[in-house]
Amino acid sequence: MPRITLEPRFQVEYLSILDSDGNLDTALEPKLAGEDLRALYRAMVLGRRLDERMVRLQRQGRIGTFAPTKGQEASQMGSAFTLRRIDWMVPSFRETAAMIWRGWPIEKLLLFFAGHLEGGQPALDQHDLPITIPVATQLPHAVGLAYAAQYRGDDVVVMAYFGDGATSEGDFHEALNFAGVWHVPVVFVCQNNQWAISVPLKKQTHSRTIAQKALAYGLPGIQVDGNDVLAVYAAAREAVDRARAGDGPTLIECVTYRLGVHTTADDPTKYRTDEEVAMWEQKDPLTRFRAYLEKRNLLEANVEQRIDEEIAEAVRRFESAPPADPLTMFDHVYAELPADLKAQREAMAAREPAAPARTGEMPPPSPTPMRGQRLTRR
Amino acid sequence: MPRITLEPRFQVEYLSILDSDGNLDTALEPKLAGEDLRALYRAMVLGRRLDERMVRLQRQGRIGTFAPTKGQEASQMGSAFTLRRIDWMVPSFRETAAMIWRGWPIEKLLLFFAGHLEGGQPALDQHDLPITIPVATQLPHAVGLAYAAQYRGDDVVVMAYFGDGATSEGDFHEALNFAGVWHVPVVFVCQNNQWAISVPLKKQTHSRTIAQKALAYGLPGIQVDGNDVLAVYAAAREAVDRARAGDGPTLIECVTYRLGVHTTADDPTKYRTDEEVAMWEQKDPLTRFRAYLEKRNLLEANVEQRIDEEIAEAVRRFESAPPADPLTMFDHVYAELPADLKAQREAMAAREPAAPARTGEMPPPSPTPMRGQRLTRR
Amino acid sequence: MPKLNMVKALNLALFQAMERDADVLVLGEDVGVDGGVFRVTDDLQRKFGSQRVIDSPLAEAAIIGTAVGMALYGLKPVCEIQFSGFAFQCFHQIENHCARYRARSQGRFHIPMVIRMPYGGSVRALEHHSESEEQFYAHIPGLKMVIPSGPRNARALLAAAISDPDPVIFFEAKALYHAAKEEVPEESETVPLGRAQVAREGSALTLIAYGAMVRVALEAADVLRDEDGVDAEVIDLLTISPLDRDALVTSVKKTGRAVVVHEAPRSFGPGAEIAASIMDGAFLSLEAPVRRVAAHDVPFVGFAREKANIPDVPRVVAAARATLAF
Amino acid sequence: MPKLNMVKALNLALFQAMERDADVLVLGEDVGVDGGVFRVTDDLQRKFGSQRVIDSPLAEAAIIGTAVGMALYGLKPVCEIQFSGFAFQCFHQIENHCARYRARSQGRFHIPMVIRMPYGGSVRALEHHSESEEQFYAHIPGLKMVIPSGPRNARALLAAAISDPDPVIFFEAKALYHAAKEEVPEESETVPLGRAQVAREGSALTLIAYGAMVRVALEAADVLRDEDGVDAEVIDLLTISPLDRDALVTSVKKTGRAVVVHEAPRSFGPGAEIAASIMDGAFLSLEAPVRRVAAHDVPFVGFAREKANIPDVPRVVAAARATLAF
Ligand SMILES: Cc1ncc(C[n+]2csc(CCOP(=O)(O)OP(=O)(O)O)c2C)c(N)n1
Ligand SMILES: Cc1ncc(C[n+]2csc(CCOP(=O)(O)OP(=O)(O)O)c2C)c(N)n1
Ligand SMILES: [Mg+2]
Ligand SMILES: [Mg+2]
Repeated sequence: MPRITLEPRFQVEYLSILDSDGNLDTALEPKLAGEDLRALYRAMVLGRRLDERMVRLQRQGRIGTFAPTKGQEASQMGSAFTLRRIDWMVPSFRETAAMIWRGWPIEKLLLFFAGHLEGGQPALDQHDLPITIPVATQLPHAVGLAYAAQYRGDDVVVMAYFGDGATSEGDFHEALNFAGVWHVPVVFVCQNNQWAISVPLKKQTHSRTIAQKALAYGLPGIQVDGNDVLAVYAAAREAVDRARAGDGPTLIECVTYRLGVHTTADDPTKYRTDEEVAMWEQKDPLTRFRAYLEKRNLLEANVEQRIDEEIAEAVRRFESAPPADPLTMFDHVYAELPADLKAQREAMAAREPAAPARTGEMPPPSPTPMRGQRLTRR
Repeated sequence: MPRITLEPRFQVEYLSILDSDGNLDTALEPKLAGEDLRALYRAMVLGRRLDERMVRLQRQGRIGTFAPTKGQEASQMGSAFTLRRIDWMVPSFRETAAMIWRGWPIEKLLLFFAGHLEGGQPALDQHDLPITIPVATQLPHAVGLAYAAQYRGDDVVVMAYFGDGATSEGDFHEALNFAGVWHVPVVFVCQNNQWAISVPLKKQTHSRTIAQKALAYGLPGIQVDGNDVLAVYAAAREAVDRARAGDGPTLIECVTYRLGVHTTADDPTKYRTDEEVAMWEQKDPLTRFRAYLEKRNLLEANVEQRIDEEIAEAVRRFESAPPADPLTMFDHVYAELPADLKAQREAMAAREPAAPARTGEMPPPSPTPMRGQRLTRR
Repeated sequence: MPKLNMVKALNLALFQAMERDADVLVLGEDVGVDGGVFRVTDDLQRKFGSQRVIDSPLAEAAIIGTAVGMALYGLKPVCEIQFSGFAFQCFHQIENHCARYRARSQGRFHIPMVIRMPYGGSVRALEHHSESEEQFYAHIPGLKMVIPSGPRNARALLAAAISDPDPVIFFEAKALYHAAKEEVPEESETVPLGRAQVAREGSALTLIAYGAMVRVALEAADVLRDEDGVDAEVIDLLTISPLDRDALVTSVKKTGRAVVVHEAPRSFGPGAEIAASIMDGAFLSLEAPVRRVAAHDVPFVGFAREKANIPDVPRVVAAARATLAF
Repeated sequence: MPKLNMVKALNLALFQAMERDADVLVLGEDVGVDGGVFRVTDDLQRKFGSQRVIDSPLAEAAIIGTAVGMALYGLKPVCEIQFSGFAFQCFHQIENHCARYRARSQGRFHIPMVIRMPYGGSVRALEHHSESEEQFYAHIPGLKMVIPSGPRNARALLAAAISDPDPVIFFEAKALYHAAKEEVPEESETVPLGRAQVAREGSALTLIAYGAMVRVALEAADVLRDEDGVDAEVIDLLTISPLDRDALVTSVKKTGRAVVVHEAPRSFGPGAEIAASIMDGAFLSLEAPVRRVAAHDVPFVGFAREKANIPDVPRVVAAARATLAF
């Protein structure tokens, strides 16, 4: 055998269902109930409006730096929508829309971005990890969660989010490799928004797609139009079902665009052109989906207005939160405070002005999730 | 555009020229001069015989733990043989045969494995990095060397070695990704010897080949019969020429087998069968190449004997090396010894018994290598 | 009681923890079929299966990172890093996540995991196989850092570490793996983390050590008794962090003098915190500065020079004498 | 002399080093087109091209690892890690290779590289954007660890670090980037690494600080003078490692008392080495234990609680008073 091409040839697919001109591939159109489509739209609009409100809050100094979602609502919601409450969502730091959808109270997220760790505490019955800042480090956690679920026999799928830049980190590689070897129920959702702060995709990697990186781990990889919520949903549905059935992990690349700043500390005019942004504004995921719903007569009246009210109320609740009690910084270092830390706490108590009442202690985490009939097909 | 397969389809080739039954693909047979073929064979035999000698030295306690080459001589020599002296070799820890070929005196390597750092000092005119123990960490160094060569306009190629296990590390991923983006003259040679200590390839990664991992970085990847020195040479030649021409990096997977222990501290009977080893012994790279040379009437008389003598002399030189002077541990921490370390050195001098004479100071490293006309085609 | 060396004692602790609690998993490079390069996990995979004793791919960050995920789910992974010299590959997962998840999630999650690693000199090994990196972990809030000094306390401390609801870095001195056997009770035994032990009582001077250096300190104490008629107290820290400052201060209030011994490089090393803590708590009792006997501030020296770098009995004795003569 | 803030002063040092020496390269995330998230590398790519000012992919280990390769070839890379909190991702490359290549190759190679990172609190930032990790580097033999305290010494120290034949970890306090302007001479200026400076002379007590804490120490000295009539000496370390023990000992021999201030967590932190070194060298002059004012031994606290965690003037003053009253 001299020089041969190894079979099977490796391939990666691209999926688009509803394009920016409103063309719909009816054969691939997912069969979602009207109520689901409305819920999806509401969540996307909430993401967009909250984003805008948060930028203002940040400019006013009421919250600190955060990373806006604008433009990526379809990538986030099309994928997160496929999860059940018992499934796990592992966010990066830009998944505001999806996190709210999963159950984070808006005021809690605002508190988080106002520098209160309380805002990072998931509820007891919430299967969500908190925001992870160091890029790509959350991906092995997702694989570990999926392993644990499989180990326990729980009917659970894990979905993990990250950006195009994250694919350069060693943790991305190691996580996908472990997922492949362990064949665990995890779906990796890359929001390829073309930029990692100021670094464009072509300086990030010489591979043509992110999806093809799946080939390195023997995983299925698919590229979807990430501004097409129907396509994202369809790809995620397929991946989640595959994971649930015991058929292992998938890498989904959502080709999308960050329409806003990287974070509120960023000035994108330094590195990209207005034309580029304008071009992507034509592909806005909201416009496209709204037109689709309109055509199907599913658009609710006053949805934006009602969402704005919801946000306004949450902002009011956020603003009435008590100031941070410094002494609580000792509450969650260890299960039991060692002697030294106790002394540090006492010293602080002696020097800090009388602090507002402590927020209630956290009850112990919930017991093992239910055990179901999980099968691994490998 | 609904669901489509992205073109071009990704593909990876497999190359074999001289198989274990002695079949030769004459169309692909590299055009190597008789003297080159003999040199290749000598280097491979030297690797094998030195290996055996070192195992005995280790058993006698005259050197410490080391990682034998046995079985991988073709992978190492077929690739290293394509380098010129001005090119750089970046070894892992198992490239004894290739390191000797590159110019490491045998006694120096022995000294290294006897716990003397002197053995890790490359000569001034040698473009070789010393042994790197932490798996895969040398790969970004290779990329940096290649970048520097390209930056300076030097006509230099860098070849880096690593194992199948190394491909799981984040550093492997990051290095290949940087190499792809920077399009630098580096050749990555993976000696896939089927095992990473006790972990077989199928527990290391779920990808079918190591070569296909190149697709994740937009690089050419090729799998070769790593026990076929002609095939390894041909693949490496092509990759080195491509790098030199400014056409960027390549990943070569040499499918080979570690016939011996992982290191002298290892007991492979715990994790693999005698039958497996016997099966691979049939594919021994030396046997196959020897038969080829015989057929071509290129075999030298007494080559094994002359090599054994060369080794014996080196062992004698190694054994007459002076004992280690502990005080030299302060010589190469910084260019200039800070006050504190000076004090630590003096304290040691006061307590250690009279030490043997210091070995000569190292002259400063050679100036910039020559600048040539390098072009990057991208 | 059977007499076990440290390898067998650790193996026993793992075996019993796994028998008792199905949530305990073992994860690392070569821990399964091979039983670990030092055989600490020997036979566990045969007993508990390859889903619970996992031969991972070669990637330290993912070993720790996936274990964090398992811990978040409620499991209790015990990870092995093959040599402590390779743990810098996963240092970001340890610092960013193991140590912080309880705080980040304000108690919603915690990380009941153990990271075992062989550390220290003595096995005639190559670079990165003989260093002592405990300082790096001791400085990270949210972690515990434990180093046993013999088979029996190794077993008890490992059992305690596995039961602990917080992440524990567990260093095992290679020098001690086969150094000595001790009687180790069959029924499971734990000792509380965070407590030092008086390994030998004395009144003239306190020698403070941990891991493989405890033996060196004890031998130095013998020499001081035999040659100088001096009665040295030896404290075995067992837990490096949180540091048992009370035990140190109590001893030095009695003896007035102290010498710290460790294999890590001297500068910015654990001895500095120990010395500073003693100064904090026993300043008025101190008759001499707390001296440190440590490795030099140099990178790996090669095993041909290792003996000259790692503290030995003569250096400890000399430091003790200088302290006594101050 | 132009008045520059620290960002501009650092930018000037980089610009001049690159102008003088074609072997100097800049490498990191967003250092090129964007000029760095804090603009320290602003305009360099326009001036020197994208081959010399390299916008790297998002991978810290490869930034440092490839820079090691460049340094082995003879170049002088200046790497930026976007925030010190993300340097654990490349900690293995720093510890395994930057710090050791000179020793490993017995002088055949050396690593003339600089790793710049913003560190410390004050920018109302998210997790990993406000921590102080200097201790981790100070404990690694083979590295130098430098932290300037103002625009002028930042410029001079960065210039010295780039000329230094050995690897230098260079921390830049975010709190100082825009805090104040200073006259910075246009012609290039260096100060020797490894030397502390007396930032203010005094006789009653020595305050030891570095980076953003120098200002806190100086203000505390003002309070002590104004309210207590006490004359505190303030030492600005500038280089953390190798530590200028002579400067510390000389000062404390004069004052008899010392307080160390740093943003890193207290336990096993840099203050421990400083305190222990002072005890070593000035034991008989010490009238009180060396006190440490530091962040607490807790992980990230969120910026709403940051002020309560990082040392401030009242805490330093209180520690000084307690030390004086001892
Ligand atoms: C390990 C690490 N390095 C650097 C950073 C700083 N940083 C935050 S976001 C970001 C870019 C991320 O790009 P991408 O993964 O594409 O996600 P996006 O921001 O586009 O959503 C960088 C460099 C970080 N948070 N973590
Ligand atoms: C970062 C790191 N982790 C673990 C080890 C211990 N170790 C040494 S060799 C080895 C296996 C390497 O396997 P592979 O890359 O296939 O190379 P081979 O030994 O087969 O040549 C391991 C785990 C190491 N040296 N470095
Ligand atoms: Mg992005
Ligand atoms: Mg291998």
